[in-house]
Amino acid sequence: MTLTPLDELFLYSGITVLVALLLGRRLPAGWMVTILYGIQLLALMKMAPLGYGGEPISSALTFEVMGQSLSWRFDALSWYFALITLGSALLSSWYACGEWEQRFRQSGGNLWLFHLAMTLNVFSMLILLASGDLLSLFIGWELVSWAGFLLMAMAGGVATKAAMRYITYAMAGAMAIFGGIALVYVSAGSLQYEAILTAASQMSTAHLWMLVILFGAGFGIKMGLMPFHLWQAPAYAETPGPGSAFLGAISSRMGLFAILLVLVKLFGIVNIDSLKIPFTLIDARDLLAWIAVFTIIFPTFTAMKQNDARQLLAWHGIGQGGYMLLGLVVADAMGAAGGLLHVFNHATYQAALFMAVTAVIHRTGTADLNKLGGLVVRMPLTFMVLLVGIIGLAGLPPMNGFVSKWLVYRSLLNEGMPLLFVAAVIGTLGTILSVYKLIHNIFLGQLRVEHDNVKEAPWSMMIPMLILTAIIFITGLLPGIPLAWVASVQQAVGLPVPDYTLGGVESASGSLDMIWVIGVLFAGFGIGALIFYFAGGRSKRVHQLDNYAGGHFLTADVRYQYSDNFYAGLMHLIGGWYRGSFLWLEQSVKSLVEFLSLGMQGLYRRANAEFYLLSTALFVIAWVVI
Amino acid sequence: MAPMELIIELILMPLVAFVVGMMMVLMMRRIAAKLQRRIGPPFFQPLYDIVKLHSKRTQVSHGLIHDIGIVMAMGGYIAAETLLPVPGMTGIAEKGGIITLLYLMMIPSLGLALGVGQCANPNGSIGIARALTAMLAYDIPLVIVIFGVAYAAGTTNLVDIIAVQQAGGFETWGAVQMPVLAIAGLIAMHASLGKQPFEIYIAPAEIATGPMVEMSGKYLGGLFVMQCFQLYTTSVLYVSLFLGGGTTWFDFLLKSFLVLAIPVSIAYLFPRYRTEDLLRLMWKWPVMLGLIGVAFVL
Amino acid sequence: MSDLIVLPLVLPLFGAFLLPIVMRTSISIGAWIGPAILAYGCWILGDQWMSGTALPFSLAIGGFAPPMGINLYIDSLALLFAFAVQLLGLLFWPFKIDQETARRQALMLLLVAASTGLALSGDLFNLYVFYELVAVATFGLIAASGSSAAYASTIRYLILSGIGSVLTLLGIALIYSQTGTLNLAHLAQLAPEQLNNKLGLTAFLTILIGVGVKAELFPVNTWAPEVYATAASRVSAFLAGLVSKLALLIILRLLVLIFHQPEAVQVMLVLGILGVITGELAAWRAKDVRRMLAFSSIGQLGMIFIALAIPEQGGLLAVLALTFHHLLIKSGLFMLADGWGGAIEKLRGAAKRSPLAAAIFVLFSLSLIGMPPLPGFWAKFTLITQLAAQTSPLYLIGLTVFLLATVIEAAYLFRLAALLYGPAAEDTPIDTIPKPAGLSLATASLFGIGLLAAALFITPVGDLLSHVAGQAANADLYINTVFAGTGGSQ
Amino acid sequence: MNSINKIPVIEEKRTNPLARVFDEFVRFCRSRSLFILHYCTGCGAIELPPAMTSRFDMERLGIQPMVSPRQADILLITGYVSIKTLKRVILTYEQMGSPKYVIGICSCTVNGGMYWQSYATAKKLDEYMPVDLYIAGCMPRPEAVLAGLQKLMDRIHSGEANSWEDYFRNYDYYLGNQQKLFGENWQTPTDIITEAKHYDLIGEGTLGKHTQILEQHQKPLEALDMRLGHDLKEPTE
Amino acid sequence: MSQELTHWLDDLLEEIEGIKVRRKSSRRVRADVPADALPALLELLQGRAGYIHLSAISCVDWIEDDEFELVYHVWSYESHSLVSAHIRIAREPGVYLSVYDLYQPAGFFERDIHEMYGIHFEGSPNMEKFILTEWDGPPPMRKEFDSEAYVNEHLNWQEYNPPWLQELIAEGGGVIIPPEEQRFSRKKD
Repeated sequence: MTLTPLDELFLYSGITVLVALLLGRRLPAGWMVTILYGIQLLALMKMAPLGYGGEPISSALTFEVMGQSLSWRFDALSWYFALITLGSALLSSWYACGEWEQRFRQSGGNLWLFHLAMTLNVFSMLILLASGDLLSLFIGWELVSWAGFLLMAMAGGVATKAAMRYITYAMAGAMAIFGGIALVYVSAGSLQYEAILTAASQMSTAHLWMLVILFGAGFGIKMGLMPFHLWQAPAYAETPGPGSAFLGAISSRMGLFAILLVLVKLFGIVNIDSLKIPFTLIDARDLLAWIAVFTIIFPTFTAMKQNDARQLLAWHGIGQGGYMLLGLVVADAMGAAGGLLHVFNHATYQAALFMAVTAVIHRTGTADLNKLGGLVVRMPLTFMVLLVGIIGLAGLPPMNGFVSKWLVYRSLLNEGMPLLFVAAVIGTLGTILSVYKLIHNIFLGQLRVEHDNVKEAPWSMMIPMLILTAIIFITGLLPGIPLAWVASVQQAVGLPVPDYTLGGVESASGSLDMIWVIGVLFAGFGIGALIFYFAGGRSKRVHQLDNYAGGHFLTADVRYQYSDNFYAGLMHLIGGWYRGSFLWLEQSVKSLVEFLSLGMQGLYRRANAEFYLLSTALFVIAWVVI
Repeated sequence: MAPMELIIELILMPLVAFVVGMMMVLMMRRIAAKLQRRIGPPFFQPLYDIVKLHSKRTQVSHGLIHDIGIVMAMGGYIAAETLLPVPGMTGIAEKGGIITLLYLMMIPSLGLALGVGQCANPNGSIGIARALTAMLAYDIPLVIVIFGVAYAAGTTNLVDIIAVQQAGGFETWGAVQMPVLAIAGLIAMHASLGKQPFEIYIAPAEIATGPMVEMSGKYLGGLFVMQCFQLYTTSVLYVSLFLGGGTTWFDFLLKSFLVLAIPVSIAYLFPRYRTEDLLRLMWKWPVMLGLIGVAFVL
Repeated sequence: MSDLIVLPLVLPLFGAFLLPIVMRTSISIGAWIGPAILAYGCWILGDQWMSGTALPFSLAIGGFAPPMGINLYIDSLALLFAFAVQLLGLLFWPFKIDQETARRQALMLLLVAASTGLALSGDLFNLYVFYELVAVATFGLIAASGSSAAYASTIRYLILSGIGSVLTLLGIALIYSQTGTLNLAHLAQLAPEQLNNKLGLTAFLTILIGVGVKAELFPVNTWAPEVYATAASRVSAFLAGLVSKLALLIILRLLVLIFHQPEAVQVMLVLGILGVITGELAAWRAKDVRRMLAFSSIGQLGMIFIALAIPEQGGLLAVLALTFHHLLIKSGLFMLADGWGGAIEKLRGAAKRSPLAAAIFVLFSLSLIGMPPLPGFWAKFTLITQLAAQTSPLYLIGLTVFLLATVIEAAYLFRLAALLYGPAAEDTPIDTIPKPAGLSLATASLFGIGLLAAALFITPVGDLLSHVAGQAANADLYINTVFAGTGGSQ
Repeated sequence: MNSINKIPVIEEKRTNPLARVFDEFVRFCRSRSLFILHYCTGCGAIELPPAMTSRFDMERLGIQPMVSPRQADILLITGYVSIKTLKRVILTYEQMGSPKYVIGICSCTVNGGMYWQSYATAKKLDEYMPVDLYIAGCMPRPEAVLAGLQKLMDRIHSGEANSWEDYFRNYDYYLGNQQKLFGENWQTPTDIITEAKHYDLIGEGTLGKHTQILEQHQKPLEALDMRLGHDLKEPTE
Repeated sequence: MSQELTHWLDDLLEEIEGIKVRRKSSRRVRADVPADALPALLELLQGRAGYIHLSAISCVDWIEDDEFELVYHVWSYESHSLVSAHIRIAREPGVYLSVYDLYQPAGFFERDIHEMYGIHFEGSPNMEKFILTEWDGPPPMRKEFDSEAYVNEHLNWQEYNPPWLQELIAEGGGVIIPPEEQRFSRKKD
């Protein structure tokens, strides 16, 4: 059988898994795996025309099982997501090997299992992305959730607990999807996309409602949408460094890929739009929009309260997921483009941020925001990476985060949804506040005495971070490049396509040209620097203890830094609003199961079993006779 | 828009902004003085202050990020000016709409936040924490107002919004079409100026002027320049959103000074709000007014 | 050649009674008789399967014509079950030599003989006799483990299955009073006229509950956790793995051939759903490995009952898939439980002690939950699609319960897996953590290999199962072969 | 204790006319915009609020009260200066950006005033820091304060008020007096000597025997410069 | 306060032997007590007479008869009256026992007196420097300490003799008491 490019990709990915499995014990395993990721990326590049509107490439490998046929193929949508997956995988594993690897092995971490889990994750994600029909989609989905479980659980202790919680959620999601697939199979006769497409149009609304709920809930759990988001933050935060960078960047976006594939491509936004929730004026699309908006607001403000840098970033991962879904659900040209572009942008700066935080942990040993401070003088490059990352995360002009958020806002503005627009802006402001807390507590303020001889992150960790920063800035300056891929994805999925230029988006009702905006911004910085450096006299650098303290003589042993309970005023007001934010939902389900199992076990303790036998026999006969 | 002409505009607009901004600072201090039955500073006082600050011989810097913070503060506003159309010059307003302008106005406060962070002074950090909370407070009504106006005009491009308002002369002014939104916008603008009732983050008594505690010489001069730009940008934004921008330079300046006079005169009559009260106030009245206004517009 | 089929049934019976005598003379010879017989039985059945003669054929015992005499009906399903009985008997053979060996091995042979009889016999009364024999043999085997708890659970099991047998007898008597015959094929011919009324239904239900005792049907399976927890793990593996399936085979035959009323199916569905709910939830709280496995097998069998409730050929495929999958998994897990018997807490950090056993456990639980490449997923998939195809809401409830059950199953199985791979408890040194014994580990890994093989060659296995299900489903093929063999029906 | 003769250092005029006009303008601006440090050491401070508020209105002279020493130009020493407070006054003085001016209000700063006998107050302020202007009076009225300020503005305008350079040029003299009062290991967080080197304000009186005493026990005060630190050897923990 | 209470107080005070009680006014009582009887008096007042508030301990330096006089001012909230207990201790060892266990505020008063007069109170919680953190000279409040001489020796004066002052002095105005007739240091003898 001829090896199509897709098969090559699978082949290389399989080889990477084998290499990690067999040669994982020896030291250069990290580098070998990284190189293999590079080869996989090259294989993906061979399918580049897909990103620019090419024809889908199908794989030669097909199965015929129990009357179901399984096939795999790559189209623009899967190519786009595969690009992000392989990109973040390559950079995360490059970040892993080198000094971090030795430190991880010394501190008792199981390096072989780590690389194996990463390669399994990538391999299962590629299978999921290439799924040709609903059954192979489900198979890929299960593999991804189990590989994710392996990566999360390997760190032991707290990580295993978080992974256990994750797997219960994931299994619930998988079963919901499994139920949905069964229903679709019954109504559409077969699980091929084409058959479903035709069947979707004439489905009864009740049937369609059932499917939307099942698939929405199933994929929503993986994406960490509002009611099911509790597992994501601890799970991603506890995974060892590069693992959290990889998971944070792409793992929960698989849920978005599946929603895009199933809800948008197969069922089509138009019939989802027609689903009216009885006696309320909102329909399914608004429901999804409101879930997305709540997913933006609550996790962002929970992130603000976190005292651990990784937890803060993980909570933001959930929040940003809300933007992507919001963009997609608005489903006009700009909104969908914004949502999809946000997937790419978020992957870049989330990975950069997690790597920067891991570098800080690598050097200082802690990620607790109250035990750090003033590291900008000792780790300037990591500071620069974190700065670029948080500008991207907050969505401010020079970086790429701004472009995708601008598109989402534009679409909300065009569609005239004020409450959604305002809620999204509240999310952005919340992000700005909490990211400033992140960078202030780690890098600004007084340097602690024990961090005086901290060194900059090693070069093996620094290079991937710098590459990511470059990507963030370039895609911010020239959003046209990713927008081209996004446009081809929109075509593949059947959404309207915006007319994009290299600098941004042209449209009658207000356009964006990032090259001009950034050009003017840097011109402004230039003039500001001119005034500052030439108009003013010379300035002298002073020691951090030479500071105004109301006439008090500052000494090194007294800590002169404000980092604990950072937004006291704000927390004072809204601290009580979202104590557990849906924690009660999870607790209630768990206690219900506990209670029921108690009852059931009581049943089996009954001594007089015979009484049961007779009573059931009589009951059954009576029921039959009458 | 020949490139040469564009370059001139890109240089001229910030300069105009700076001069008008200084005049606005003077007006503010004069109004404050008159309210306290004082004579108030001479005409060129803001200029004297800025020149004196820039002519200081010894200045204290706490590191590269401290300097970059000030540069970003000034540079951010200079860039924001070019997005604000003034009579006769539109700069690059079409290239990015109101949303871009709103974000560009956030960059200076974030640049300043970074600079103050490096000063390693808790007074500064507390000030910045309060400033960002205040930003969270006043930005929500501001965004509601901008949504209302942009939706009414059907575009985010400032030039078109002004054109729409100027089309019908007085009747089609934003304030006339959407009075409720105008009031909400006024309160939000007042808070964004960070003047008296809402200046919790410069509270001299508690946190020694917050962010500006470690700013000597040219750093403080940079912040004074930023203050001029801030006054100019906020008032001109309000004018172009609600009062139909300026057809001629005279009525444009008249409108912006009048618009600025209102919050500034209110400013010196009220004691300072605590952070929670500021949040509660800004999330209660302007947001409600804004939503009602937007409801009308929809 | 076809007459040799009787031997796997007769030889173990003969061996069972011969063994005590031989044992008294010389232990060494006695020890080898049992396995030899079983091996020979496997060989015959395997040869029969390979020779591929026209499979469904009827064998009249002692030359009497079917309606009068007893006949054995061998189709691919029965052959498969019989072969499984012989093979598992061999695998779970109690090799331990002590003074109880003779009795235990004899009982084992008796159990194997009776089970083979159950699988093959074509006559209702004959089925009842073998069912009784199986019951008796199980009492003996459970009691053989000698602990007082075993005795207590055996007594409770004795009472329950005693009542169950009475009910079955009642049902058979009803059928006999209605139709005057006990031969399955003949009954299949007469059923549409005579048994299609209320009385026929009551007969079926009584038999259902009677046999249900052994098949761990909902209300009557309270004996299962005690028995499996206390009996020797080899015995409980054999019981849980195979014998409960044979009881199911009886119900399957009755459903396919004789009873077609919808109420019967609904009752089974309701009881199945209740079985799943109680089984899984009780397993969530179980603190002891064997008890957890017992509850989980109750839950699985509940699922199989749900599958049985699906009328035509599709349902049967799901039943068979689930049955054989559960057979493989449960026997393997019980084999692991041989070493890891006690409280779950004691297993903390067991993976370090025996990584192979932990890996097998994870493989089995993954397949039980339905991880795609493994056969468990395909079994669930067939069941799910069949259930979804039904129209009545009861089936949808069954579907949701089934899905929720899987989630709970995943939770408690992987809670145990996390415990295994977690850090050992502080004070216990590594080598004091329990470890599965050599032999049982070998058998468990054998099952593991079987599972992986099934996963790799899933398509051929799928076709085989659908062929078997197709053959078992059409009743008239059954009738013609039985009567064709002995010249026309009365 | 010979008080050294302070040579009035008048700013030398720059040659080309444009620069001179620019300097003139800068000096004018410096004189017209003064920020007073809101630091009330003694009883004389009560005179300042009336000077700022409506009756006497300092702002018309371009004078504003500022909170932090970094932002201020004028340090008002109002009233007696106890030795304890003198430490904080010197710290604040050194934290101010120059050109900075010190005005001693009330006679206590001139020669100890009514506390002239007290063991706890400093008598002669300009031993410890260069003082531009004294306003005598046991709490001079606001008019006197304003008159003093106007005099200071004229001196700034004419360029005479550069006594702040004197602190750098004769730092050893001032440090000696301070060490005499506060003991040998007296040190302020601001490193005046490196500052003098940085702005090349080193005079012949900057370094002397008192500064040597300071060097011996001075805690390191050089700024934390940004460095990657890859060259540092691994700290031996 | 009614009269009978005052009688009650007098009988109470009589219990301390060697006590001299003088009633300054209806609510002021002065009690002179020998040094070792003070704790007993204070206990009595605090325990049975409700004088629970020690407002101050003051000290007088009688340099001529070489003694320190310590005055303990004790108040009662019920009878709104003050008892000031005067004791005399020798100046030389300058040591006395602390009443911290009876009245906690005494810790500060004793610390202050220790700093100013150099009296050491055993049992007082804290005897370090209190207000004069920069002062390492002798306790300044003692009479033998000549503040002005210290000032002359350590600090120097501002020769403030501007031209306008000289004209004033020339016309006979200016300083009323010329420095020569100043009481102490400027005397030329």
